[in-house]
Amino acid sequence: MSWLLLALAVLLISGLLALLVQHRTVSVLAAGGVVAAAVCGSIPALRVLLGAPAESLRWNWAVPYGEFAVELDALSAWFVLPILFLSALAAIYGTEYLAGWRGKKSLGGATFFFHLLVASMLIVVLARNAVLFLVAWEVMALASFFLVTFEDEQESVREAGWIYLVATHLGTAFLLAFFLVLGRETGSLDFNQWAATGALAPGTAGLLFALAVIGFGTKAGFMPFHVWLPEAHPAAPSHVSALMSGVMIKTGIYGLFRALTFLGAPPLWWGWVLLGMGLSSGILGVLFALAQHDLKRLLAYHSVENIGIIALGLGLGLIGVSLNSPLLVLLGLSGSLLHVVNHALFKGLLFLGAGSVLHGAGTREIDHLGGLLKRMPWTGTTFLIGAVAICGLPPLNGFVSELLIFAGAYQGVIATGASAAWPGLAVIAGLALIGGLAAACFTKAFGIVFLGEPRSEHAMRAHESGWGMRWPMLLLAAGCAAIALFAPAVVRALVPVLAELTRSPLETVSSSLAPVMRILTRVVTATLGFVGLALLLAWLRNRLLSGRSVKMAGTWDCGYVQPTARMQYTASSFAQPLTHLFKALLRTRERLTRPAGLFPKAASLATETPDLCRGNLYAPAFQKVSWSLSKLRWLQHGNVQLYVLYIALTLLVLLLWKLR
Amino acid sequence: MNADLILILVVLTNLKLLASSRLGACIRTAAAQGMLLGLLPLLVHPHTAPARVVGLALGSAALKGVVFPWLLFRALREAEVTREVEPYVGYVTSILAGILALAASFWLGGRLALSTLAASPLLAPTALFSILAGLFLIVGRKRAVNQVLGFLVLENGIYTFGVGVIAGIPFLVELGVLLDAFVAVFVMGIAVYHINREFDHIDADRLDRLKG
Amino acid sequence: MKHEALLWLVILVPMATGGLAAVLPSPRKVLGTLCAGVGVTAGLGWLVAGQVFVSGPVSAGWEWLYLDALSAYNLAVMLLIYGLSSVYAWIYFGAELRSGHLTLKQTRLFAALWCEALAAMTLVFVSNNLGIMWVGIEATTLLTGFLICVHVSRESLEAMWKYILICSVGVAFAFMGTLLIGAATRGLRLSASEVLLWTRLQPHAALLDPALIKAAFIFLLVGYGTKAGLAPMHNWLPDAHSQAPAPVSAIFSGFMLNTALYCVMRYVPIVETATGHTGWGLRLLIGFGLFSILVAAAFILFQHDLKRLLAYHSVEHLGIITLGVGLGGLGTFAALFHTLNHSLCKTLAFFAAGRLGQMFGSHDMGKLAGAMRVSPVWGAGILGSVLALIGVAPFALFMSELQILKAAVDSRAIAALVLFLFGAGVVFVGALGHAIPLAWGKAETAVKPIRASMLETLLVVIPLVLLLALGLWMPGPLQTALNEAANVIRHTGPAPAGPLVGGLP
Amino acid sequence: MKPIALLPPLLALVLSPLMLGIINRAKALFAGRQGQPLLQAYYDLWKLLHKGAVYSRTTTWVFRAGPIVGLAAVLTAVALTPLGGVPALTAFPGDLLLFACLLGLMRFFTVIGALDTGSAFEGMGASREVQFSALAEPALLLALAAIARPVGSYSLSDMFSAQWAGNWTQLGPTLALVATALLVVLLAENARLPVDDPNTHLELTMIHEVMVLDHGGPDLACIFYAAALKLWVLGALLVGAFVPLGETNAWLNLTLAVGGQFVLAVVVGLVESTMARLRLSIVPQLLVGAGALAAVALLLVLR
Repeated sequence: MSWLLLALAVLLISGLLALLVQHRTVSVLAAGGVVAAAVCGSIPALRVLLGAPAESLRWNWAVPYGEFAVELDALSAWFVLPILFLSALAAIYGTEYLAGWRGKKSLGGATFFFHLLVASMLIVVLARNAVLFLVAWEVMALASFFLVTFEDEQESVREAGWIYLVATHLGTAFLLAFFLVLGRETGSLDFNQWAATGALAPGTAGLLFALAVIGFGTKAGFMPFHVWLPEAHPAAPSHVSALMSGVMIKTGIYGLFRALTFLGAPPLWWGWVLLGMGLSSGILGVLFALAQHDLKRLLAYHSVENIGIIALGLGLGLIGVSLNSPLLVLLGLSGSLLHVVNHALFKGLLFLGAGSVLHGAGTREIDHLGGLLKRMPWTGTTFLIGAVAICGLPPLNGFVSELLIFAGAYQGVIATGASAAWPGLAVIAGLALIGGLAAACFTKAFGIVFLGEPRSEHAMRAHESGWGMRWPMLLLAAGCAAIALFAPAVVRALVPVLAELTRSPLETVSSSLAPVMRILTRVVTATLGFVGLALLLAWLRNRLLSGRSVKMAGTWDCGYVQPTARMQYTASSFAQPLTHLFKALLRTRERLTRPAGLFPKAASLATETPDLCRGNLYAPAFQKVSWSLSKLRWLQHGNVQLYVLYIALTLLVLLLWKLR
Repeated sequence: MNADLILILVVLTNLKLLASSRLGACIRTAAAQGMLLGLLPLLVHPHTAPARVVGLALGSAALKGVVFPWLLFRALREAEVTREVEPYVGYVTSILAGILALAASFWLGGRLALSTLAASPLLAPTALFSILAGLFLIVGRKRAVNQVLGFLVLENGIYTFGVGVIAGIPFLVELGVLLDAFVAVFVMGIAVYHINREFDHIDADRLDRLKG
Repeated sequence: MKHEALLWLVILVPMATGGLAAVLPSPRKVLGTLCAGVGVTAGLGWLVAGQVFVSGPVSAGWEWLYLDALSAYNLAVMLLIYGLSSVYAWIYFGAELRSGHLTLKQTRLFAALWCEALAAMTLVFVSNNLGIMWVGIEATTLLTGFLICVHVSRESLEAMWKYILICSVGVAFAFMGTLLIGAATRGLRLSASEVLLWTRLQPHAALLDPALIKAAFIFLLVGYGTKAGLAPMHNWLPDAHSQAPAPVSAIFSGFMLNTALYCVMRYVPIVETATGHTGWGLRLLIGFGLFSILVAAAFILFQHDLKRLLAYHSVEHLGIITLGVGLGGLGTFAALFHTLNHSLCKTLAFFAAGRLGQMFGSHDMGKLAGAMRVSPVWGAGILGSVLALIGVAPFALFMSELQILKAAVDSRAIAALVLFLFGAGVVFVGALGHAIPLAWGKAETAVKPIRASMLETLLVVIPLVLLLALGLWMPGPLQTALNEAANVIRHTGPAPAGPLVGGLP
Repeated sequence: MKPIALLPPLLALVLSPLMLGIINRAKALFAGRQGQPLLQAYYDLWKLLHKGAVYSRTTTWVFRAGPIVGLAAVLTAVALTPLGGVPALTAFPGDLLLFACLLGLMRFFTVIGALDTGSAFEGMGASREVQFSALAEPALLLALAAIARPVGSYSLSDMFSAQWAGNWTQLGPTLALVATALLVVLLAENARLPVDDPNTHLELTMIHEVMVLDHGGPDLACIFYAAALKLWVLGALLVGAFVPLGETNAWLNLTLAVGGQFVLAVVVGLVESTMARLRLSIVPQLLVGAGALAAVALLLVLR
């Protein structure tokens, strides 16, 4: 634990120093501080995941009901590691990424808030006292708000900042209710006591569950509470987007896991609620991603999708608990937890890649890009790895976690009795659809951005980023491969976490996890076989071609004489069949001017797909509220006689009413 | 001449205030009311009339009967207005409302169970009625002067209550109260003066730039 | 005895300063004297307040002056705010003097009224006699009336007229209430000089006539509530706050409102005991608190004028404090804590609004945009204070609001919880929507950046740092002070609010 | 592992091109033509393997990697496919997911390979491919789930083991539904009529063929061979679900299964010669319909 405290201290001190010093030193502090903290922090986290007992620490904290109670148990450690790893890489990346703003903006401030964000995320996953948790939670929101509004001179960025802080704060309101009600029921604000106190009244537990799902779901980005993601992620500097999308939204998932350990045995409907959330988030998330042509916005919607997948796993796990079928529980939970880490890796990688594109080509508009793989080979290759991983395709990590969740679903399907089969059916159908659509979306993202011919001057003049930005991407790509390669080991590291969540001894968990291990070993062998085959074939092909004529020519243009870059398929046209298929959900706005006449002049098609919930749920709700509140405004009519009348009436009413 | 008579007269002055449109008349009526109330302490505690009661009586009589009217007339001269412009509530309606208010205050006075400790059963109702009448003047009239008058009447009501109901309010407090009433009216007088100089009118209802 | 002398001095020093300031030859001297006088008063006040917390209530002048934990706490906070505001007045009017917007006469008028108002408010806190307390409030109203129109303009006159008329009427009701309290005391044979002594009423509150007490409390609540700006009696408040010079607005919402609310708090224990601890009075407070929060929310959403926005924030926060007192238990503690937090935060907000107003030449938020670029210091001031006002952690207001929420949940006042959260949510959405363009937006007319002096920077940094510190750490002394003060209101010995982790109320 | 377990992969490697031959021959017969020789596919592969290559200047290593990755993926899938009740080389619960995802990977790389050329036509084909496959995937997995439920295992080798294959007595209607769904998936995934037209020369109507316009030589050979294998493995699933097997004799079972594959090829040819290509806007309905069939099948066994 002392190591973690050291990490926190390093973060805060280096952050504060960054406020005082000048350019160069700032970048040193920015990267060095976080990396050092990451190193310090990982030590105890790894120790705990390898089976060491949980470390905890309680200090008096002179705040009513507050106590600086932190504990590093397996669950916390599982979230601490990705936070530290990704933060360190993002910080390194950030130093080069932000270099362009040197002198124009206070990088010291950005650094300070970045470090504050990392520190608060750590405290959030470590805290064991409600007040401490809430303060850290709010600081996290505030710090990320200031990071999101880094480019505050842009209207859109300010708008995004507003939406983000409002959304997260309204979410916090539900959390306040959650913690306070729980505190009233148990007479304490201490997490360990909550975990200890067993059964709540079903009604109360249900209410608390609902509050937790809304409160934490807002941070995690469950549909329909996701509205802030597609706004905030594109607005933020890319390394911050990576951090927010990679790990910050996971604190919501952590909160949900933690909350579930307080609420006792889950009834079946909790699982179903999470499945519903998962399906809506997953499918709608990927559909909206498909319809975007802003690269970072697209990635943001994919975060919604992946959070949905995580929710599916968690939901299966809960259903398993309520039907007590251990294998279902383990598959669901481990899949969900593993996907948390996987998503941190490949989404971090993808956002860093997108940032590199923005940095090198100067635009996020997919339709203005193209042919970047030649100009930015490193970014392109790592981005491709991230894309394959996020589509859940072998031989990378996304496949492993999705395999576990899928396996859970099939486990449910073949289980005796229909009650587990229904959710299984839902998950299989949903996850298969999500997978297919995700593949469609990332073939589009990668294909249009990095392949083909440049579609604009921007893309033409794109340049590769420096090593400061390459290394983080390379490491993350390596991480994606490594998790797939060492899947059994990684899942074994989950044993203490699962034991803690299911409140069963380690041996039981590891023994009932044995079949899963067998699956994973086979999978790894098969994927290794695949890689071997691919290499072998590549070698063979090159052998065959060696010494034969290998000519370079123009792309076969089907007899058309002058193909131009503008004739290529664009992101919009590529996705059009699918977006058209789901237009009922997407409500894409099209502005189409058709070619007319025998010798048609310019024709154009512009599409934009605004968020479904924001447009049809929140905006109307906000309008309704403000409308009804505006009815109160005649109170301040400006006429003094009227004001005195209010006073007199208030007095009389009270006298007549209260003196009975 | 006993307390009840004075109280009845006070009620009548209130009604007169509600009924009359001429500001001058209103001010004189208010002055008369002030005089009457000045006598009140002497009559409420006839046998025990220590120096401070007498002093209080004289003080308030002088203040409300002489100083305030003088202030207000000055304000009127400045503003060169003589009568209330079209009021929110017509005069006949005002009188009817006054009657209703009178009934209400009798009922409320009974509700408060004050009569037992008051020197006269009429006292609490009269006090309440003056308060209501004062409020009515403030809310129902447009000229700023009328609102000052209304406030004055309201103060009178409270004063009536204080004198009649509470056996012993410490002298200091009573002085403070008188002082405040004086300053209040004084300040309002000055305000009216300023307003008139700035706006060339003293119609409170036209002071409505600040809203929302 | 020395402390009794102190009690007298706390009233007399500002009076003397005011008199002196009214005759000094140069504006600078006037303002300087003002700061000095307020400084001395603050020193004396803190001294005696500290004495109260060390060794119990202090009383003087045949018990007519009396300072217990509650009043001492309020006095201390008030003096802090007054001190800060006086320094700010030096800066603010200094700027106006430089630009020739302020004459010697106006400066003198301001200084005199400023100090006399301080004396009047101090009188409110130190007087044991509820009648004198009322006199103090009324005096405050009349004195501050002219502070609003130091610069005579149509708007300021209108604001002053409304302020004086409405508050006089309201406070008149408060006096009616005081009289009724007096009437209710006939049960216990008290001499004329004792009738309204709080220290006499409090112990025997149980013997008072409930019906009269109820009537009295209604009059008092409406009366003092008018001065405290509780909805629906708040209408004077936005006008006065928006028209008064920034330092005046700062003390208006920084502490004048709380002074009036303090008077209500004084009566709470008496009423509660007299009505047999049925929570009759507390429910009234909860009602007014919630209504104020909602009304304020409605107006914050649509506000265009920065100072009016802040004024409505005052309505909201006074509502929150009232709600806290109404919830009782932990709520009372939190309400008093919130008083300090809100005063600090709101003064800072008005400081920033005032200076920015001078720089941009308007308080209209349409023109007032991009403050961060024009003046980083004051821009940070306004953004920080607004964020704190809408309850963002780790500022202290988040803590006190959290405690008030907890009080609501613990006393199962779910409706209060929901309405409070709803109102706070609306305020958050609305105010943040104003704050972001205010800080970073694009001003339609370019204003050249202005460097802030060291003193200004301090005026921004000190309150913010205090708010942060209080949000993350509550000093033991402050905590005991709050507890003792809260116990005066609760009048139930030690706090009922359950076992507290981290050693608390 | 019994040596016989090596047979399914071997058969796949050797016989898969033959299926293409059979389909073409069947179509020719129906058209009353004589048609290509049965082994035409083998000749084509041989020819292509001896050619050089022409690459577009637009392309990158992704274009070259596409065919390789595709073939490697489908070869790995072959190793997961049981035939005629003989378990696959490697079998484990959930291998069906690896199977499906490998096909997905193959598709992914074919598509980005197509986009790498920057040709409008190949972009169009890629766009259609991802659309249809996204809809075909749920159908496939649901159909497999419908078989997994009664079998009580979700490993391909168990699901298509001898005693369950073509078990019409116990789950007749289910099997019929599943078989239909699988057939639709097979046609769609292998770019066959009525979804795609393998041997039109009008790029605008093609899906799979248009994606490989720019490939040539060994790369094209990889693609052809991969396509044949893909047909074979999906066919193996269909046949495994469809053709009843005697429990005892593995050799007999294998023969039956291979026969089944050839019959399937004939059926495909039959479909291709009797049906016209569907309008592209109708295809999604067909695929979703297949998914619905599979879901219904699952509901039947849920009881």
